[in-house]
Amino acid sequence: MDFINSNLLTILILIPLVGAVLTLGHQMFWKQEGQLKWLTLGFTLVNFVVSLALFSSSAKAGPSGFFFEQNVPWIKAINTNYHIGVDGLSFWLVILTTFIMPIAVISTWHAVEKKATAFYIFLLLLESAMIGVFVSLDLLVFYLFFEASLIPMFFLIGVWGGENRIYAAVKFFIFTALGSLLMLVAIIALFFMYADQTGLGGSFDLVSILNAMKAGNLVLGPQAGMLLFLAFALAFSIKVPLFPFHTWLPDAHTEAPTAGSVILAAVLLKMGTYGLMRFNFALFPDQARETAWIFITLSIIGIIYGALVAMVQPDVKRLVAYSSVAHMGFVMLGMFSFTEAGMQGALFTMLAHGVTTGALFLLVGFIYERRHTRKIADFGGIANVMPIYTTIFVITTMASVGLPFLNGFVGEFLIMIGMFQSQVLSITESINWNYIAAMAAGTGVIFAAVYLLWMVQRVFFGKVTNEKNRILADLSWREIGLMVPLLILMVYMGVFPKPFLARSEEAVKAIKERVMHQGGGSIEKTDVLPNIPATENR
Amino acid sequence: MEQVLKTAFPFIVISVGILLAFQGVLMIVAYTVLAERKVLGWIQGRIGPNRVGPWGVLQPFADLLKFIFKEDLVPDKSTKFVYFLAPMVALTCALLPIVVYPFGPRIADPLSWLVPYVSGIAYLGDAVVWIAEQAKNMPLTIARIDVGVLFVLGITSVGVYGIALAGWSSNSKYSLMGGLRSSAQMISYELAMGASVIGAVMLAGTLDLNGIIQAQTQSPFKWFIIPQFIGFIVFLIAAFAETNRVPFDLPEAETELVAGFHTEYSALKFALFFMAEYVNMFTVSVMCTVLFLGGWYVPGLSYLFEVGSIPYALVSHVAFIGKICAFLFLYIWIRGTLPRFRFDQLMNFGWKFLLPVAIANVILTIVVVFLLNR
Amino acid sequence: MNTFLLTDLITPDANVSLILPELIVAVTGIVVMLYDSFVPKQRMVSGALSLIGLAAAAIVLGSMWGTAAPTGWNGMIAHDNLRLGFSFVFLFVSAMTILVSTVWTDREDVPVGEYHALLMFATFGMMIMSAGSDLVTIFLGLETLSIATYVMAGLRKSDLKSNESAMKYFILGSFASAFLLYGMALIYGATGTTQIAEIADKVANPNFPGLLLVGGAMLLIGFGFKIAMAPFHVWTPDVYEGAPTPVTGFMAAGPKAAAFASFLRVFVLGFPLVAGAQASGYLHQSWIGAVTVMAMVTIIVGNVAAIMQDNVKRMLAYSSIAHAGYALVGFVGAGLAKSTQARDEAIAAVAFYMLTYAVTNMGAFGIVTLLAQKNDRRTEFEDYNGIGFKSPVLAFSLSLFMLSLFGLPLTAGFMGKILVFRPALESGNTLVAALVVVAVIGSAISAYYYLRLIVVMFFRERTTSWSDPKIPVPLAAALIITVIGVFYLGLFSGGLIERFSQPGAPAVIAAER
Amino acid sequence: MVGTALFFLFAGLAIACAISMVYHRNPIYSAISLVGVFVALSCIYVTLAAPFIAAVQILIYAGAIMVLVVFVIMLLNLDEDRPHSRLHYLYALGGGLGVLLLAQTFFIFYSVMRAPNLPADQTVSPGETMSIGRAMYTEYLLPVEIVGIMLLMAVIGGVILVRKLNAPQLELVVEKELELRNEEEAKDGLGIAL
Amino acid sequence: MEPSLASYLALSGILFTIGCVGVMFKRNAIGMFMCIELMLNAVNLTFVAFSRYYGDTTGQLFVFMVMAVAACEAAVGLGIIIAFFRNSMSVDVDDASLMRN
Repeated sequence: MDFINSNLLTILILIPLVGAVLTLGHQMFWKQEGQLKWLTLGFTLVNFVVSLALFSSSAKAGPSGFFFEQNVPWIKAINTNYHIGVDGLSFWLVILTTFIMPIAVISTWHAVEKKATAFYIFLLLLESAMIGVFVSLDLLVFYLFFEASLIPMFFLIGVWGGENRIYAAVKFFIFTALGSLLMLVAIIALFFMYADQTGLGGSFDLVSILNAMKAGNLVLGPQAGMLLFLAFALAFSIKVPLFPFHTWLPDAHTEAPTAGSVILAAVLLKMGTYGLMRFNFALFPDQARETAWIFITLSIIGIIYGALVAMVQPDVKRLVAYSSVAHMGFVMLGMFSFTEAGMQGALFTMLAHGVTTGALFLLVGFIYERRHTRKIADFGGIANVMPIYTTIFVITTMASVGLPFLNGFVGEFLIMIGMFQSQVLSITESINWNYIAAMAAGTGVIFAAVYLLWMVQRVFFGKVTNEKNRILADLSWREIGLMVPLLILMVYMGVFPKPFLARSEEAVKAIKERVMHQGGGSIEKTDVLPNIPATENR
Repeated sequence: MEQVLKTAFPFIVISVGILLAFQGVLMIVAYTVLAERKVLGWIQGRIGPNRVGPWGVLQPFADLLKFIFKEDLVPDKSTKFVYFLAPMVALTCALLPIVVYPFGPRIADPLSWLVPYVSGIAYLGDAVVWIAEQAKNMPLTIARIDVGVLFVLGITSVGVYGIALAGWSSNSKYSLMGGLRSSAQMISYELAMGASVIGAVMLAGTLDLNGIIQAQTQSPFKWFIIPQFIGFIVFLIAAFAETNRVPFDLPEAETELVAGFHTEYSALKFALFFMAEYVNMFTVSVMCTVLFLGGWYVPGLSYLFEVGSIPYALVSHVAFIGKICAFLFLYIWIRGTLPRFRFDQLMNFGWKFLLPVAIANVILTIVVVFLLNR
Repeated sequence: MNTFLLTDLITPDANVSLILPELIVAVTGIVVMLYDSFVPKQRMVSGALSLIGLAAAAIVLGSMWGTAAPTGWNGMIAHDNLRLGFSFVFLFVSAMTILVSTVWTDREDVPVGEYHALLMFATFGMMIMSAGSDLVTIFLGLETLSIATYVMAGLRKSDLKSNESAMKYFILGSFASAFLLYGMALIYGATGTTQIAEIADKVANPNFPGLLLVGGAMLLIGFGFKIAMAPFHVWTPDVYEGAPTPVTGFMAAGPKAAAFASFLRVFVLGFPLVAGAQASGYLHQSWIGAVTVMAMVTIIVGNVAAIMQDNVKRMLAYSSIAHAGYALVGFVGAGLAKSTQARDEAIAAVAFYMLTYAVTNMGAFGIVTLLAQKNDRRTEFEDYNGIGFKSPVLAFSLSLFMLSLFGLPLTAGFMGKILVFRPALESGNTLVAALVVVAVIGSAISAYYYLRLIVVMFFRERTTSWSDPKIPVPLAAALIITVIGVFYLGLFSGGLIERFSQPGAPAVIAAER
Repeated sequence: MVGTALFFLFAGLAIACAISMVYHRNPIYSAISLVGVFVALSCIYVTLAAPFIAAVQILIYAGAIMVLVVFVIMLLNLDEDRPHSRLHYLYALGGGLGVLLLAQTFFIFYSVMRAPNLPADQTVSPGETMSIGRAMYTEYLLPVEIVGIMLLMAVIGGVILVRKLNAPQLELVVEKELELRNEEEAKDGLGIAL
Repeated sequence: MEPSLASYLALSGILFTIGCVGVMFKRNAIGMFMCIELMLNAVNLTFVAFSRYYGDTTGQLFVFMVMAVAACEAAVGLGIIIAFFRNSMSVDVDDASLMRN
């Protein structure tokens, strides 16, 4: 037990890796491609089961407040350590990753015809890298996993994608790589600032850097701090994607195979928001506060823009992709409100979006497998032919819209509350910008309802216009089985959000405190707002 | 005035020396030509030239006159400048090494016997005294340089240009072939020659020609022909090849190439080439003598005359010329007896036999010298 | 007059054990050549012999690591981490070249004995370059290397491209050598010595300060040519494209690293900043500035030009230019290092970078060699269309190498870049920081063309027929080594880096004259 | 006085020959001019008290290298260069470089003239064979060994490059066949199908 | 009276310049090679002049090594030129443009 407690995260990272190697070996020696999906499914399921051990109550926080912490020296020359651990921020994201992977694998049961071996290997490698991203506490190790997750996705889109896959894959890669390279420079710069100011030699360790900052041993100058912050923020904003950097997302989503889209939506996008919270807020609280208005503005633009563009998309998948842009805008908004409610909401929305949008992409995938088209115009009246499919689709859409008692609602509601409470935007006598921001975001919800429901209406209801649609088979047991856990989660998260929120409470509080209490520039204003709980004023 | 004279004096001496030496060498060369014809005739049971002068002694001068008065033909499409340059280069390079050869031992005091005779005469007396003082310890060398062996080898290697350029500039197939062959041959055998010299140089411990001779004095058993016999043989063979003599006279193989590189040359320009060849023979012989036969050293002569006295020098000098003549005779003798190589045989012989042998000789010498000096 | 010099000769300061690795390599070359001349029809033995020689040299080299510096050869040889680290790289490159080129030598009927002998001599030259602590040894090592490489570039005699490549390489290479030599002459004139250590002492107070500056500039041009630093890179693409593929791989990895070794030795160790001395301040400032600017240009030119190439070898050539630029980042860092230890670490970083580049590059060229077919026919991007899943082993390995060249984390390339950027940033110089930013942007650009090859291989469909080429055993060995190497250097390079930066011996052994 | 006169004589000769070498389009003229430069330089070395280097200069440059060059020119039977203009940027580049180097020469001249010019010590003669030989086999032993290896390598290289191909014409015909065979062999290869 | 060090250096610089310009102006590979040889010789002169100035053998030894290198370069370089000539029947470097794109 002790062994597992101390090595659980490493095991989580390694299981898919071992799976990938075994898959390769299996194929080399037995050449039975049909068995590979079982093998892969097995590994992802095992990983999921193992990841449930994270719930174990016997776990104790490590010296730096992280659970399942592990800190092993890696390359001494540059003083980088293999330092991993989970806390409230990353806990659910890890579970989400291991949860979504088996579903993604099952979704590809019949879809992948060519080069199946490589496909499964890339899926497994991707899982490994994603888990690594969420658990690493060393900046360099984080960067390593962050970049490493690119390659499998790049191949997934490029080889198994649609018509325009090459363009989409390259665009995806270059956008993300460009951002993260700048982050690398920032990481190295941080390393030297640490070395310079503490005199302990450089370090990539997040915990040490944070401790030094808290103790006042490491003080970033305003200019340097801003540059570093921007470098980090750019990398994550591209990944999220924030409004002006979002153009890779629709392309990548549209061209990716179903499993790829699911993973992309469910997990990869969360890396950006996770990174912002974990690194940007923690390392550069002052800069985060100062620039919050920019991010809030951009997220609002993103929400509205995403919704508007989604409305006119002729392609279902593209529509869902733009809805992702809007939803991630919400997440960003919540985070940059710097209130407990807002950030909790953001975290919750990340999970909810993962489940819902993943499910939506799966559903689009199902119909694509049957009709080999995703044009809204090609459908119509599907409800008559595929009742089960329609039911599931409508429920999922509702979750995405944010209907109460489904998961989408909780997160968005919390975010709005957070925004109303927020104190990051300047509040003058006449205009309370927070309210305006919150209301603007609120219109996003309405837009979301409009475009999603309109799409549902066009696709599922009315008469069957296209003859080809008459003979469509309804969902198979496999597909239903695939959707059921997701549906259960949607409802469960909508009704009992408490356990999800409880896990992250501590971490969010800590971050919030760090952001709002450093530097002290805006502390006075807290008194102006009556509805802030007293605990947050400490 | 006096200052100018004093400054100019060394140049005057050197000029006089050069003139004397060149004159002497050219005379020897001229008579080598005659001797060759005579000796060849003798070997082949003929008489040889005997019309001009008693026993044909004036034949060389007759030949010279003939060359001078012949019509000078220049091929139409030749590269004129190079065409004219080539024979001059050939002869110059052949003559240049003479400058560094020691023709005899040092004379301790060559001119002081003159001083009493002119003691009363104004100007002349003083001048002679001064000159006698200057001339003390006079070497019988025009220019003593530290690196005589290298100088000779260097100049010899430059000699290839004359032949190569002549062949190229005549704009004739045969000339070109001859020129190419000849340069290839000379480049190839130069290596063996250089390698064969190293042994002697190592034994002497100097590159100075006079120093090499000095190292061989005291006894004829110290002549390098004995410890360096392999080197000597290699040098000799390479010397034949370097001078394009039979059996290595491929460049001018009449049956194949008409006359080789000088097919298109006539009259005085041909004479220059002709002379260059014989001067080369002479210089190579000198080199061989210096390196392997003790140069001007005559065994036992120091018992007869005092070292450094004039007669000692004279006898030594004559002996030196004698040794050279012996070599020249060898050249002629071999020309009379041996047939010509084929070109591929020549190259194979040079690269695959002569050069390895020469190198082996060097290594052997190193080992022996090392062991002896432990 | 008859003096036998041997008796009164000073005993030469010959310490064979100091140059044992170099000696082993050179002797191997001679042995290979002799073996080949007596047993002419062999195809494998000379390669095996060379490999054994290289391995022996590597073992000896390893045993010399961290030992106290023996002296010898009157300060012609330095025994320090610069020499050891780089020599290791050269031995590796050479061994890989032998493994990789078996495909090619068999295919094109190359005279193997001579080829391997030349390779050994080239390796010898490289090792001398990194070990030489006197301008003479550096120059001779460089020329030994260059001359061997000229010949190797022209080994495909029946092909005009190869001839052309050799000729351009020869002319521009000797041209560069002339500049280098002029620089050396002027440095000698300015300081009165050719030993690096003495130059370093003398730099503060040279006899002719002006000459020092001019000499430094000329040396910069000369070395710039050799490492293909812009604007002296013009020869690289043509030469790399025309040369036989394994030789191109060798040229991109080995000689470039060797030139870096000497470049480091002469500039970083020879022209240090001496506090308070005006002349050395000028010199130091000028060369740092010049190299920084040139490195920026190099990175930009290399990457931008590589994007426009349609030939894989040419693309790799431009990419190698860009990589020289990245290595120069570490070079500048070494030049600006504030302490001896920092300098040693920076030098080690450059050596390590060269090692990562060598590993990646040799692997990539191995595959390109195999795919190229006779006469290097298949070297265009189009020829790689859709081979991804038809030759998966080759294609995935090649992709891995491309990603490593790009600098993807977890691969060797990333570790190399991190290490060279580190000293540069540590220096705290604004211009150098800008250089790092340029380097980062450059690597972002490079993603495009490295990915292009992957895209072509995996995402395109093949229109013409393709048969998966058979991978001969030596090449398979090379691929396994390089693939493992890429991961090993990317993940567990800690120990190796420490070895490389071990300060062990004093930088240069000064000779008592 | 005499030294200066000799220097200017040979320097003038060297420069004139050098210019003539660059100017002439006929390679043979260029080669002859270059030999002229070498000889002039050799004479200058003598005035610089370096007889050994002077002799070696003649022996190696004039006697070996240039002979080889002339030999090759004759062998290839080269004519004059074609007169029409080449890539213009190269002329511009050459001109620019020339001006730059000339400026550099002036700089060198100026900076050396300005520096205190201690007269050469006449008593030591570094150029004598004895001292050169001594240095060569003590201090410079390693470089000499390296040179040995380099020469060996150059021999090998030269031979490989110039040696005639076995059957250059046939190769084109055989090539296709070989390729076919290669491709057949490839089918039962080591390739691992993923 | 001897000419000063500066004048030797000037001569060497001028020769180097001529050689360098020659490399740019020549079209003929052999001509370029000869220009490079001229440059090497100019450098040799610098070495010898400094050797004289410092009364030191270093410079002359360096020259000796340079000469050896030049010989090697000549052997290999002319070999390369001949190989090129065999395939293209020209030694004009401007004809060597197979790979310009």
